[in-house]
Amino acid sequence: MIAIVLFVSVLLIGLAAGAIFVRSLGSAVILLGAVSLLVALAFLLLAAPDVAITEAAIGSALTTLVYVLALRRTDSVHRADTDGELGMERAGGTAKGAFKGAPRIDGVARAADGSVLQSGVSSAGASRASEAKGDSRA
Amino acid sequence: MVSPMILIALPLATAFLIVLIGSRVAARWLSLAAVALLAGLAPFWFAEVLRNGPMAIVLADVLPPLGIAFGLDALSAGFVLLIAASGLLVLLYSVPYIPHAGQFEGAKKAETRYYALFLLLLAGSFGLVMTRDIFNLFVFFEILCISSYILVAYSQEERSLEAGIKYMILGSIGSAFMLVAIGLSYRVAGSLAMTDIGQALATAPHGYALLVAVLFTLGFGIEAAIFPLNTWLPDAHSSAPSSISAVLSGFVIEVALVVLVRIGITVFGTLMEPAMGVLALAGVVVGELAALGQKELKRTLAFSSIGQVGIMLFAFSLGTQSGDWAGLGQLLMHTGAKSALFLVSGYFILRTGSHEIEAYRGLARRMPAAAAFFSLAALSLVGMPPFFGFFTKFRIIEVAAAARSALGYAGIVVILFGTVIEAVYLFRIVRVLYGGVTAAAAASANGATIGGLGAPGSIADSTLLSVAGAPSSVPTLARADLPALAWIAVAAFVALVLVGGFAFPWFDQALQPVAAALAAL
Amino acid sequence: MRKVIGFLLIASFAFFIVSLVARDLWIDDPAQVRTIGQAAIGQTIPQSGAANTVTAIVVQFRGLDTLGEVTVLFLSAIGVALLSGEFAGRGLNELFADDGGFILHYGTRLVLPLIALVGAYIVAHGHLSPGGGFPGGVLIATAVFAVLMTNVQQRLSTRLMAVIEGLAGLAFVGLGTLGLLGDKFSFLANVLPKGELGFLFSAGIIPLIYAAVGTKVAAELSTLVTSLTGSDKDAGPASVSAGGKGGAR
Amino acid sequence: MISVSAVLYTTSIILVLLGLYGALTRKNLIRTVISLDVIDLGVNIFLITIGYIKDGRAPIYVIGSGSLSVQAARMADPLPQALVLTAIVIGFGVTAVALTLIMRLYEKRKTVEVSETRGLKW
Repeated sequence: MIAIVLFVSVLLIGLAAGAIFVRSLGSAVILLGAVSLLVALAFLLLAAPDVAITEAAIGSALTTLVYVLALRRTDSVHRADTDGELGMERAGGTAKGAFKGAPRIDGVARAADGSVLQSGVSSAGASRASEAKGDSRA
Repeated sequence: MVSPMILIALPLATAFLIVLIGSRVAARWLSLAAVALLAGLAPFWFAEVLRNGPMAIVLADVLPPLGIAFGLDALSAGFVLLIAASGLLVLLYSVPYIPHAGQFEGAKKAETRYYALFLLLLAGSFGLVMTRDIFNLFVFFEILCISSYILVAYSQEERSLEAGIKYMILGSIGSAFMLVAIGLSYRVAGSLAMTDIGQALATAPHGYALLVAVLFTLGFGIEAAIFPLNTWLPDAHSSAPSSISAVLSGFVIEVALVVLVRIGITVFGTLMEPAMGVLALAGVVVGELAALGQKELKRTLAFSSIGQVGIMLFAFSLGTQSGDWAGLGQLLMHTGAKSALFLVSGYFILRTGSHEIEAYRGLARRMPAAAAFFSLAALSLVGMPPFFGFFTKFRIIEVAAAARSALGYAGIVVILFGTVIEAVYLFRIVRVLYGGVTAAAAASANGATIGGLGAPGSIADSTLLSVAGAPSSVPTLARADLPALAWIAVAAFVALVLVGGFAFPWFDQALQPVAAALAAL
Repeated sequence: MRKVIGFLLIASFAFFIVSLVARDLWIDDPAQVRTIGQAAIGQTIPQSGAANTVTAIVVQFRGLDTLGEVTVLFLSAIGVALLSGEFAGRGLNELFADDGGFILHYGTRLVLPLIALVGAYIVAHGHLSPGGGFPGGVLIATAVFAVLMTNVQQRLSTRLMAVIEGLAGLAFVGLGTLGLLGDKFSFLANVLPKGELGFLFSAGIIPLIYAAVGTKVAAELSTLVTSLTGSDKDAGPASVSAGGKGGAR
Repeated sequence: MISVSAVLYTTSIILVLLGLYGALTRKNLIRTVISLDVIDLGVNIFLITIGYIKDGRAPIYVIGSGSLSVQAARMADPLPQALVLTAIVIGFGVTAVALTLIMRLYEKRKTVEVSETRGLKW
């Protein structure tokens, strides 16, 4: 029992640090969802099933959905801002994304920074090590 | 006797009903009716509590500590009266004001939501004052905070959105600290009732109690605008719709401050008096000096609120019951005066379309009533003799002198210094209001008819264009002075300030049991 | 520069916490404090007739907290709807070019009733098994999200959701005042008969309140996501309605 | 032997401090909201760990498997669990409104960075 708790705790802290410091916001949100699921597991280990179900339902499913909408609306799925220290400096190149980068109706933001978003969200299986491929923004 | 629980149930039910019906007119009159009913009942509860002592309310037919400890004592009943009355007056003011407050898409539907949010803010304040249970306090605190975050961002201009986000980030850090404090106190007391926690913390190791006190003060201090934690306040109060600025400065900060002081004294045993006193005085100095340098009217008033909160906290941190008594007097005066100032400034902004003080030059001629109310409230806030403010500030100086401590004397110097600065920037605004259009402005206004009352529009437009370069997109309205409902609301607040001055002994007597209840839970 | 200040602040705060509570939290086991939680375990069956003590505490013993909590969700739903007026009508097709194609679209339609059913089950069995109004309500709302996310043309009427939400809220407050009117004269009292422990229709008022909470949470979250995605049928000029409910693409 | 509570107390306090550092030093607003969520998760673990007793069981009576009082003795404390249930929902409410504000601010200002010019300055 103590071994599982230790393992979950270390993983929890690692992923949480990742969620805050990783370079691309898209990965940060996915990591936050993972952290939230791990916390739900921790609640199960602490004999709190009610809270585990609620945390899983609200914490990981719903919060991640709202974050994805927020990222989409602020064009920052691949925003590599100065805050994120972790993660490799991404080379250019486009992954075959599922969503074609249709110019947004208010298109102005897109034209301003000159790069049309070709790449879609990194494929779900991409482990943390291999960063999402995307245009490196100005 | 109607159970005080309708103070929570009625606003909630009305808010749900308003969103259900969804029509603006229904929202307006339903919320007015609900708050009027509560404001009507509040004096009876206050009288009954004064007559036969605190009224404990059993919730869910389960006695505390298993159930939630809830009840009305002199302090709660006093504040319920204050909140219900201010809420009703600001609602009256909102009816004509809110349609002009937000120029955004879907503003019509938004108005029904404004009234629902306002009712929930009132329910949060009522609950905050009445609860005796720490976690219940946290829940009502969250209701109050979230409704004020949204209401600050109601007009959806860029400055109010940014103010809302900053207020929210600080607020949610604060509420996380409070949760940790609640966890720690439950761990040592085994119960959530404040009385049990007070006893348990008294026997707990000193470090433990200090940590719980510091965490709780950090969490609550942000909302109560204690000095280092209130960086959010100037932006939030100046970019919120004026009716909301009046509510925030009027009673929301005060309720948070009093609940923090009460918990500090009764639950944690130490309000860390010396530290709080120093913070309070620092708040007065910084608040007043910053207000001096402001160009915009509502930002000046927001900074003056920081100064006033500093004065109140200083009075509470003297640790004596007469100190609390003086602090409550100053709080009541501030509610009346500051609400009136913010409500009137709402219409100054609407009439001239600009937040800059300079744009209101010579506005008194077009808005005589509004300018008169502004001057009366400003006089009382500064503390001129015939007004309520003079007696309350004088009482605080008296108590500070009686304390005979270094803090007390330092306090007197700082308060007098603060009063001088308040006088400077408030009278500067009054002078602008009543001042004629100066030669320079008239020249640049190329041919605006000076003092031509016949064409009110021309003065506003010319000064608007040449002097202020209106940053906000609020249109200027033809009709000159305050509409009827707004006039009544502001007049009532100013009346509190005037009557407070003349009938000060009566107010003093009424506040005495409320101050006594502050120290006893 | 910000990072250094931030780090120093956090380090001093951490030292402050550890120095004060280190011995208490980590080293010695807490003296067996008779907590109210243990008392609640004993009181659950006699006082509320529910098998799940957490539900008994959340709904009955500390019912006001839950009322406050539902109000917080109501507040955030209103706040989001109010603030996202600008997105109205622009819908998801502006954000996502296509929604994952045929299989996902019709797959969701198949799974949809199951999600809602599981959600309803969790709400109904709140007083017997883990979970209750909140997780169940969220699950039911997830069914609505699935519809929205897999069909970007889909428009849902927030007017209908607002009505459901209002009715559920009034039901909750009504059930609460039921206690006020009865002989017990206390808000949110459990006035209905407790029934047989472990049966569906037991624990008096608790299943009713949790049903109201579940419906309200489901309606609120659906309103929240519908207004966020801007696929609100009733609002916005340019709302592209894709030929009625669930019309083929 | 390290107890489960000690490990989880440490984790929760590290999570809170991580989140606090993230919230105070990040310029990107969405990253700040993510940090606030991390703080909330940390605090929730802290609250539940308070109610945990060694080898405690879920505080739900199972009908027909042993006497109720025996089950009651081994149950973890249900009160902190009720509190965390409320805290999670409140945390989500705040996050949803914060993200909506950020979206609207992006509509107006095309940037998600905290503007240094008017940041937390007076």
